[in-house]
Amino acid sequence: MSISNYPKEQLLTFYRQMVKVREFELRAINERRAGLIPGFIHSCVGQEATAVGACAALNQDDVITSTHRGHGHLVAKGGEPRYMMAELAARQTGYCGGKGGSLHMTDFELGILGANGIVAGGIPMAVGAALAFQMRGEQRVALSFFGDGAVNEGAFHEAANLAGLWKLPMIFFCENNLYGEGTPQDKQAPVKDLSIRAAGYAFPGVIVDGNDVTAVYEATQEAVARARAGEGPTFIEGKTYRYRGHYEGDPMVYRSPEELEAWQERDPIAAFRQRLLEHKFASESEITAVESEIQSLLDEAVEFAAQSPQPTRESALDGVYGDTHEGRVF
Amino acid sequence: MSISNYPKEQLLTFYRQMVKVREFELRAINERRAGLIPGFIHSCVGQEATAVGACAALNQDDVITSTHRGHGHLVAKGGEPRYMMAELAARQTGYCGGKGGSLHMTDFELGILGANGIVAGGIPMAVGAALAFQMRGEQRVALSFFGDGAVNEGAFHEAANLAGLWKLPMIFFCENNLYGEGTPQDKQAPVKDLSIRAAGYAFPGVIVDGNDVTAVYEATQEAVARARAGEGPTFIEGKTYRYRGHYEGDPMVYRSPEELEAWQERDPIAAFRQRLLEHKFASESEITAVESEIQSLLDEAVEFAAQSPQPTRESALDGVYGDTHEGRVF
Amino acid sequence: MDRKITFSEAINEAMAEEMRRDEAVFLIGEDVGVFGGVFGVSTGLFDEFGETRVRDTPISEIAIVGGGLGAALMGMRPIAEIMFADFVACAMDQVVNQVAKARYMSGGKASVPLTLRIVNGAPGSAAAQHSQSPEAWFMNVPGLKIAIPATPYDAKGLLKSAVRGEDPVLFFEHKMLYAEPGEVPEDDYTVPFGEAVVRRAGKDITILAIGGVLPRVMAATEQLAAAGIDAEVIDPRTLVPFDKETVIKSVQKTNRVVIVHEAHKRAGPGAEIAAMLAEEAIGYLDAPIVRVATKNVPFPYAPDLEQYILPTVEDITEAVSAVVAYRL
Amino acid sequence: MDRKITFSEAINEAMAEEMRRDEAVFLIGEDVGVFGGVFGVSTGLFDEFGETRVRDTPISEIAIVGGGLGAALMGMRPIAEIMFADFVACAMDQVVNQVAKARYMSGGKASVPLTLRIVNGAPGSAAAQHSQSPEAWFMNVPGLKIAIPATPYDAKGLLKSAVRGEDPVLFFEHKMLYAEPGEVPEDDYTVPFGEAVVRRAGKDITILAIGGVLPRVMAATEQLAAAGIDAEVIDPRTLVPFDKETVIKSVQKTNRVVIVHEAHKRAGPGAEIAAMLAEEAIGYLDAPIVRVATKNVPFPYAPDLEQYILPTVEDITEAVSAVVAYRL
Ligand SMILES: Cc1ncc(C[n+]2csc(CCOP(=O)(O)OP(=O)(O)O)c2C)c(N)n1
Ligand SMILES: Cc1ncc(C[n+]2csc(CCOP(=O)(O)OP(=O)(O)O)c2C)c(N)n1
Ligand SMILES: [Mg+2]
Ligand SMILES: [Mg+2]
Repeated sequence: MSISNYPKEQLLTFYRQMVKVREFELRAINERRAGLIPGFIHSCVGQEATAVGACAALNQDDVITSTHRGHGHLVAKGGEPRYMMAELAARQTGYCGGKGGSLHMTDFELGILGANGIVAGGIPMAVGAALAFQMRGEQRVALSFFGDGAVNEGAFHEAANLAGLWKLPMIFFCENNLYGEGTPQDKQAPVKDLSIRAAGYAFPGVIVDGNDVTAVYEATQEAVARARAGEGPTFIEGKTYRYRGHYEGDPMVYRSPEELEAWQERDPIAAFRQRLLEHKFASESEITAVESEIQSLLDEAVEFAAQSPQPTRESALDGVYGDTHEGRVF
Repeated sequence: MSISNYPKEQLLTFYRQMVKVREFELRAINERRAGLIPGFIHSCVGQEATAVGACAALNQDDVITSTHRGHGHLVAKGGEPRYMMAELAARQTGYCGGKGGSLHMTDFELGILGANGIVAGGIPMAVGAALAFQMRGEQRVALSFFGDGAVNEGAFHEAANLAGLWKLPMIFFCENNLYGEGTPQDKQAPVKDLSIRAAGYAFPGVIVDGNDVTAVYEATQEAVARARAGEGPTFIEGKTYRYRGHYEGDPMVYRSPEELEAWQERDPIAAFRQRLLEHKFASESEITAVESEIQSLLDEAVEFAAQSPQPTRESALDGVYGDTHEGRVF
Repeated sequence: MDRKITFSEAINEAMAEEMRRDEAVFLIGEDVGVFGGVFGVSTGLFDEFGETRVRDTPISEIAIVGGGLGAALMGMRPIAEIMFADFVACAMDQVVNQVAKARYMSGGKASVPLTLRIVNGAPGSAAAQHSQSPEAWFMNVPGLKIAIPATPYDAKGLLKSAVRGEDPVLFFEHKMLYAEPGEVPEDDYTVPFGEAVVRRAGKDITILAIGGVLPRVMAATEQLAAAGIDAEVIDPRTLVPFDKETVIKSVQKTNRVVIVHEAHKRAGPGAEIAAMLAEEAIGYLDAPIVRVATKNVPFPYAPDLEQYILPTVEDITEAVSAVVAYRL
Repeated sequence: MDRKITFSEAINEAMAEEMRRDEAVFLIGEDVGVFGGVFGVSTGLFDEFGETRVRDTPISEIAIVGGGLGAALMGMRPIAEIMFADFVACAMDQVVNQVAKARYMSGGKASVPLTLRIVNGAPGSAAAQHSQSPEAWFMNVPGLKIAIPATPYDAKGLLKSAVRGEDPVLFFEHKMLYAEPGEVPEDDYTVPFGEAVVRRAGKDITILAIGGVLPRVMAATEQLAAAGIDAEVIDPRTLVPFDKETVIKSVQKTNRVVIVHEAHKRAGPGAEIAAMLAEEAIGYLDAPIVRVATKNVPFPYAPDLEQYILPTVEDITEAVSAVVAYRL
C-alpha cells in the first residue's frame, strides 16, 4: 500500500511510537550508566520499525509475548514508559513491582504477556493464548516476537506445529537482526530466510523489510486478518539490525563497523522521517513537536522512576502463589 | 534401479532379513504371552522393509539410533536374535545384561547406539556421532530412525538444524506409519509429507515407498553417498504401516480393519517374495529354505534366552558409573 | 459413604465433574482423547465433551505445557497430561522457568491455574525411562505446588482443588495405584492442599508414606503390628505445601521416623522432609531418620533387579524394626 | 606454588591444557568461540584451536547436550557449555534420560565422557531466569556426577578429572567466583572426585559450604572467630560422589552443623546432606542441622530483594551463632 493511502495521524503515530521506542532505549542506557538501573539491558535500538509496525496492527485485547530484547515491543503495545522505567529501576511502581526487571515486564491489561529471559520461551505461551481465543470463539489474536536465534530452539518448533495443526489465531514474528549474541545468523542456521520453515507447518512465511514500518504494518495486518478469519498462523520475518551490542557492555568483536554503518544508513526512523517530509505528510515543525513531546514524556518517566519508592525487602516473599490454602503460607 | 540389476545374493539377503525381522517380532509376541518376556513390546510387524532397506545401505561401522519400535532396526543392523531375545527375557546374556529390555538394546560393535524410550530422544545422539565422524575425518555416517510422531518434538528440530548447518554425515530416517500411538498423523502435524520439513534445514527430503525394500535401499544409498561425500544430511520418509497395536494389548479403537487390510495387501515381505519368484531370482524351494533357516535361528534364539541365567539381584547396582574414583563407589 | 471406585475412576470423575461445572476447564495431552489416555484415565471424556475440550496433541511436551500456560493466563483452567513422569523432562524449561515463575516475575499479577497430571512410578519392567518419580526436582522450584495422592478419595478431592486453585499444580499419579479401589463419595468435595492425613494411628514410630508406596506401607504396618510394633502412618498428600505440623506432632509422640517413597533416595522428597525434621524437630528424635526409597541406580528392566532397587514391604518392615530397636 | 590466577582463568587453562593433551577433547556451546563465552571463560581458545574444536552452536540446548552425548559415545571427550544453569532445563531430557542413563541401560557398556560446564548462581539483578542453582535436581538422577568447585585450584583440577573420566559430569561454575583469584600451580594436576577439603579447621561447629558461597562462609568465620566461635569449614567439592567420611568426622568433633548453599533451600543440595547426617550421624548431633540457603521464592530483580533472599554473610553468622548457642 502506498504511504499516501495512510491517514496522516496514523503516520505520525508510527513516527511517534518509533521515536518513543528509541528514546526510551537511549534513556535506559543512560540511566543504567548513571546508576538508576541495576540490571542488564538488551536494547533494540535500530529495530524500532518491527515492534511498532507489528503492534500497530493489533488491538489492545490482542496479546503479545516478547523477549530479552523487549522494550520496543512493550512500548509499541502501549506500555507506559514511566512504569517500564520504574521497573528497570527496580521500584515498587514498576510493572512488576521491581521483581521482574527488563526480562520479565508484563501488563496483562495491555495484552503484554511478558518479556522473557529464555530464548523462544514465550512462543508456546502465545500459542496457548491463541488456543484460548479459538476455544472461546473470540476474535483475538496472539503475536509472539522472537529473534533469528530463537527459531532454532525446540520450543519454536513444537509451538509452530501445534499452531499450524490447529489453525490457531497466531502470528510468529521473527526479528531477524542477523545475530544471536555474538554468533551470526549464518552460523546458527543453514537457511538465510527463516520464514521458509513455515512451509513445514503448513502456514505462510513472509519476508518483510523490518526497517520499513509501513511494510511491517501491512504484513502484520494481513496476518491478523488471516488469523481472525480462522485461517491460521503466519510467520513474518522482518529483516533488521541492532545497532548496539547484544547487551550494554558487549565489546562487539564479532562484527565490523562497516556493517553497522551500512545498516545505519537505512535507519528506520530517519528514513521514515525523510518520507514524511518528502511526501509532505508532516512539516518539520510537526515532527519536531512529536520529538519534543517524547522527550518530555521520558523526562517524566525517568523522574517518576527515580522518585518512586523501593519495594520493601520483605516483599520479596510475596507473590509466589495466588492461593494460601487454609491460611498456610507456602 | 530395476530389480534385475541386483545380485541375486543381495536380493535373498533382503528377503532373509525381512523375514528375520518379522519372525523375530512374532516370536517375541508369543514369548511375551507365554511369560518368557516380562516387559512391553512395540512390534514393527509390517515395517520390515524400512529397517532392512535402510540398514543394508550402511557399513558395520556406520551407526544407527533407534526407537521404542526398534527390534527391526537392530536385526537389520546385524543384531543377533539370541542376544535380543535374551535381553527381552531379561537375562544376563542379553544385549544389556537384562537391564535395558526392549527399549534400550544396544550393541556398540555393530553400531547400534540404542533403542530409545523417549520419542525423538535418540536423534541428537546420532547427530553427535556424525559430528565425531566429521571431526575425525572418518567416512562413517550416522542414521537415526524415528516415527512420524517424533518429527514434532523439539529434539528433532534442534538436531536437524545442527546437522544441516554443519553438513554432518547424517541420515534422518522417518518411518511414517500414519500413527503415533492412537493419534493419526494428520492430527499430529498439519503436513502430510513430513519430509518437506527438510527444506527448512537446507537438506533434501525424499519420500519413498516404505514397503518396498529396494526403493528404501536405493534412497538410503543415495543419502549415504551424499553424507560420505561431505554434502550433509538427507531426510528420508518411508511411508509404511504397522499391523499390530502400538503395543501388544492395544485395543486399536482408533483405526478401521479395512485400513489395516488395505495395507496388508501391500505387505512388504509377501510382495517381495512374489517379485523374487516372478522375476525368477529365486525358486520356491530356495525361498522356503531361507524361511526355515530363519525358523531354526529363532528356535535357537528362544532356546538360548530361556536357558540363559537371570542376572543376580545385586547386579542391579553395577554399571551406573565407569570410574570409581579412589575406590569410592558412587 | 460406601461407594467404591478405583483411583483411576476417581480422577476421571474429578475431571468430568470439573468440566461440567466450568467451561474453562479442558484436558490436553497425548492420546487423552479417542484413546482415552494410555492408562485409560480419560475414558469417556472425549465422547462427553468432544474434541475441543478433550484435546489430543502431537508428541510435543513443550507445546503441551507452554500451551497450557498461555491458555491459563487467558483465564482457562487446563488439565495437561504428561503420559509418563519421565517425559516431563522434555518440557522442563516450561515447567520451571515459565509456569512456576509467571506469577512472581509479573509482580504477583499473573494467575496460572494450570494442572499438570503426571504419571509416575514403576509399573514393572518398564526400565529406566518409564519408571521415574521426579517430584523432588520440582520441590526445589518455588512457584509450583505438588500433589501426590495415594487414595481414590484424595485423588478426586485434590484434583478438584488443583483445578479450582489459582496456582500451577503438579499432580503425580502413580501407575500402580490406578487399579486400587477406595471409597469416594458421590457428592462434590475437595481436599485442601497442605493437610496431611494420619492413615494409621500408632505410638512407636512415624512412617511417612509418599504417594504410590502407601499400600506397601500399610501392608508393612500389619506385619509390624504382629511383631508388636505400633506404627503411625502419615500421608502428606501434598509435598508443596507440606504439612509440617501434623508430622512434627506425630514425631513428638513417637520420637522415631521412617520416610518411604519411590523416588530415588538421593535428593528425593524424603531428603527435604528429613532435613526439615533435623532442623525443626531434632529434639524429639531418639533414632536416626531412615529413608526407604529406590536405590540410587536407574531402573533396570529385569523384574528381580527392579524389585531389588524398589522399596518393598520387607524393606519397610526391616527399616522400621531397626529404627524402633535403635538406642542412641 | 604462588602463582595466582582467577577462577575463570583456571577453567580456561584446564580446557586449553586438556585440548592440547588430547585431540578428543573439544568445546561446544553458545558463543564459546569468537565471543570467548559470555563470561569470557573460553577467551583465546578459538584462536588457538580453531573452529573445529571450539564450536559455536545455534541456540539449541537439546542439540548441544545430545550432540555431546553422541560424540562422547564415539570416543570424543566433549566439554559442552550451558551458558546459564537456568537453561539446562531446556535440555533436561537429554541430561537425565539419555546422558545419565546411557551406560546403565546398555548394561554398563556405554562410556559417556561428557562434561557439561554449567554456569550457576545469582550475579545480581539477573532475576528469576538467570540466577538459579539447580544442582539438586541432578543429585536425584543416578548416573551423573556433580562437581561444584569453589576455588581456582579446584576448578582446574576437578575440570581435568571430569574431562579425563569415563562418566558424565555436571560441572557447576558460580558466576560470582569467576573473578576470584587463587593459587594455581603451573604443572599438571587433578583433583579427585569424592574428596572434600577442610577449608578452615575449627572445633565449635561444622559449616558445609557448597560452591559459590565459600567466600561468604569464610568471611563469616572471621566475624565468628572475633566473637569466639571457632568454625570448621568443609567444602565438599563434588556433590556426587559425596565425601561423607570427612563430613561425619568433622561432626563427630563439633557436634553441630550448618549447611550453606545458594540453591533454593527446599529440596536443595543441603536437604540431602542434612538427611544423610540425620540418618548416619544423628548420635553426634547436639543441635538442629540448620540450612542457610536461598529462600523459597524465585529470584527477584530488585537488588535489595535479591539480597534479602540470598544467603548472606550475616545470615551465616546468625545461623551459626544460634546453632552454637543451642542446647538440646
Ligand atoms: C534457552 C536460552 N539459551 C540461551 C540464552 C542466552 N541468550 C540470550 S539472548 C541470546 C541470543 C538471542 O538471539 P536472537 O533470538 O536472534 O535474539 P536477539 O538477541 O538477536 O534479539 C542468547 C543466546 C537464553 N537466554 N535462553
Ligand atoms: C517424549 C515422549 N513422549 C511420549 C512418549 C510416549 N510414546 C511412546 S511411542 C509414542 C508414539 C510414537 O509415534 P511415532 O513417532 O510415530 O512412532 P511409532 O510408534 O508410530 O513407530 C508415544 C507418544 C514417549 N515415549 N516419549
Ligand atoms: Mg538475533
Ligand atoms: Mg508412527
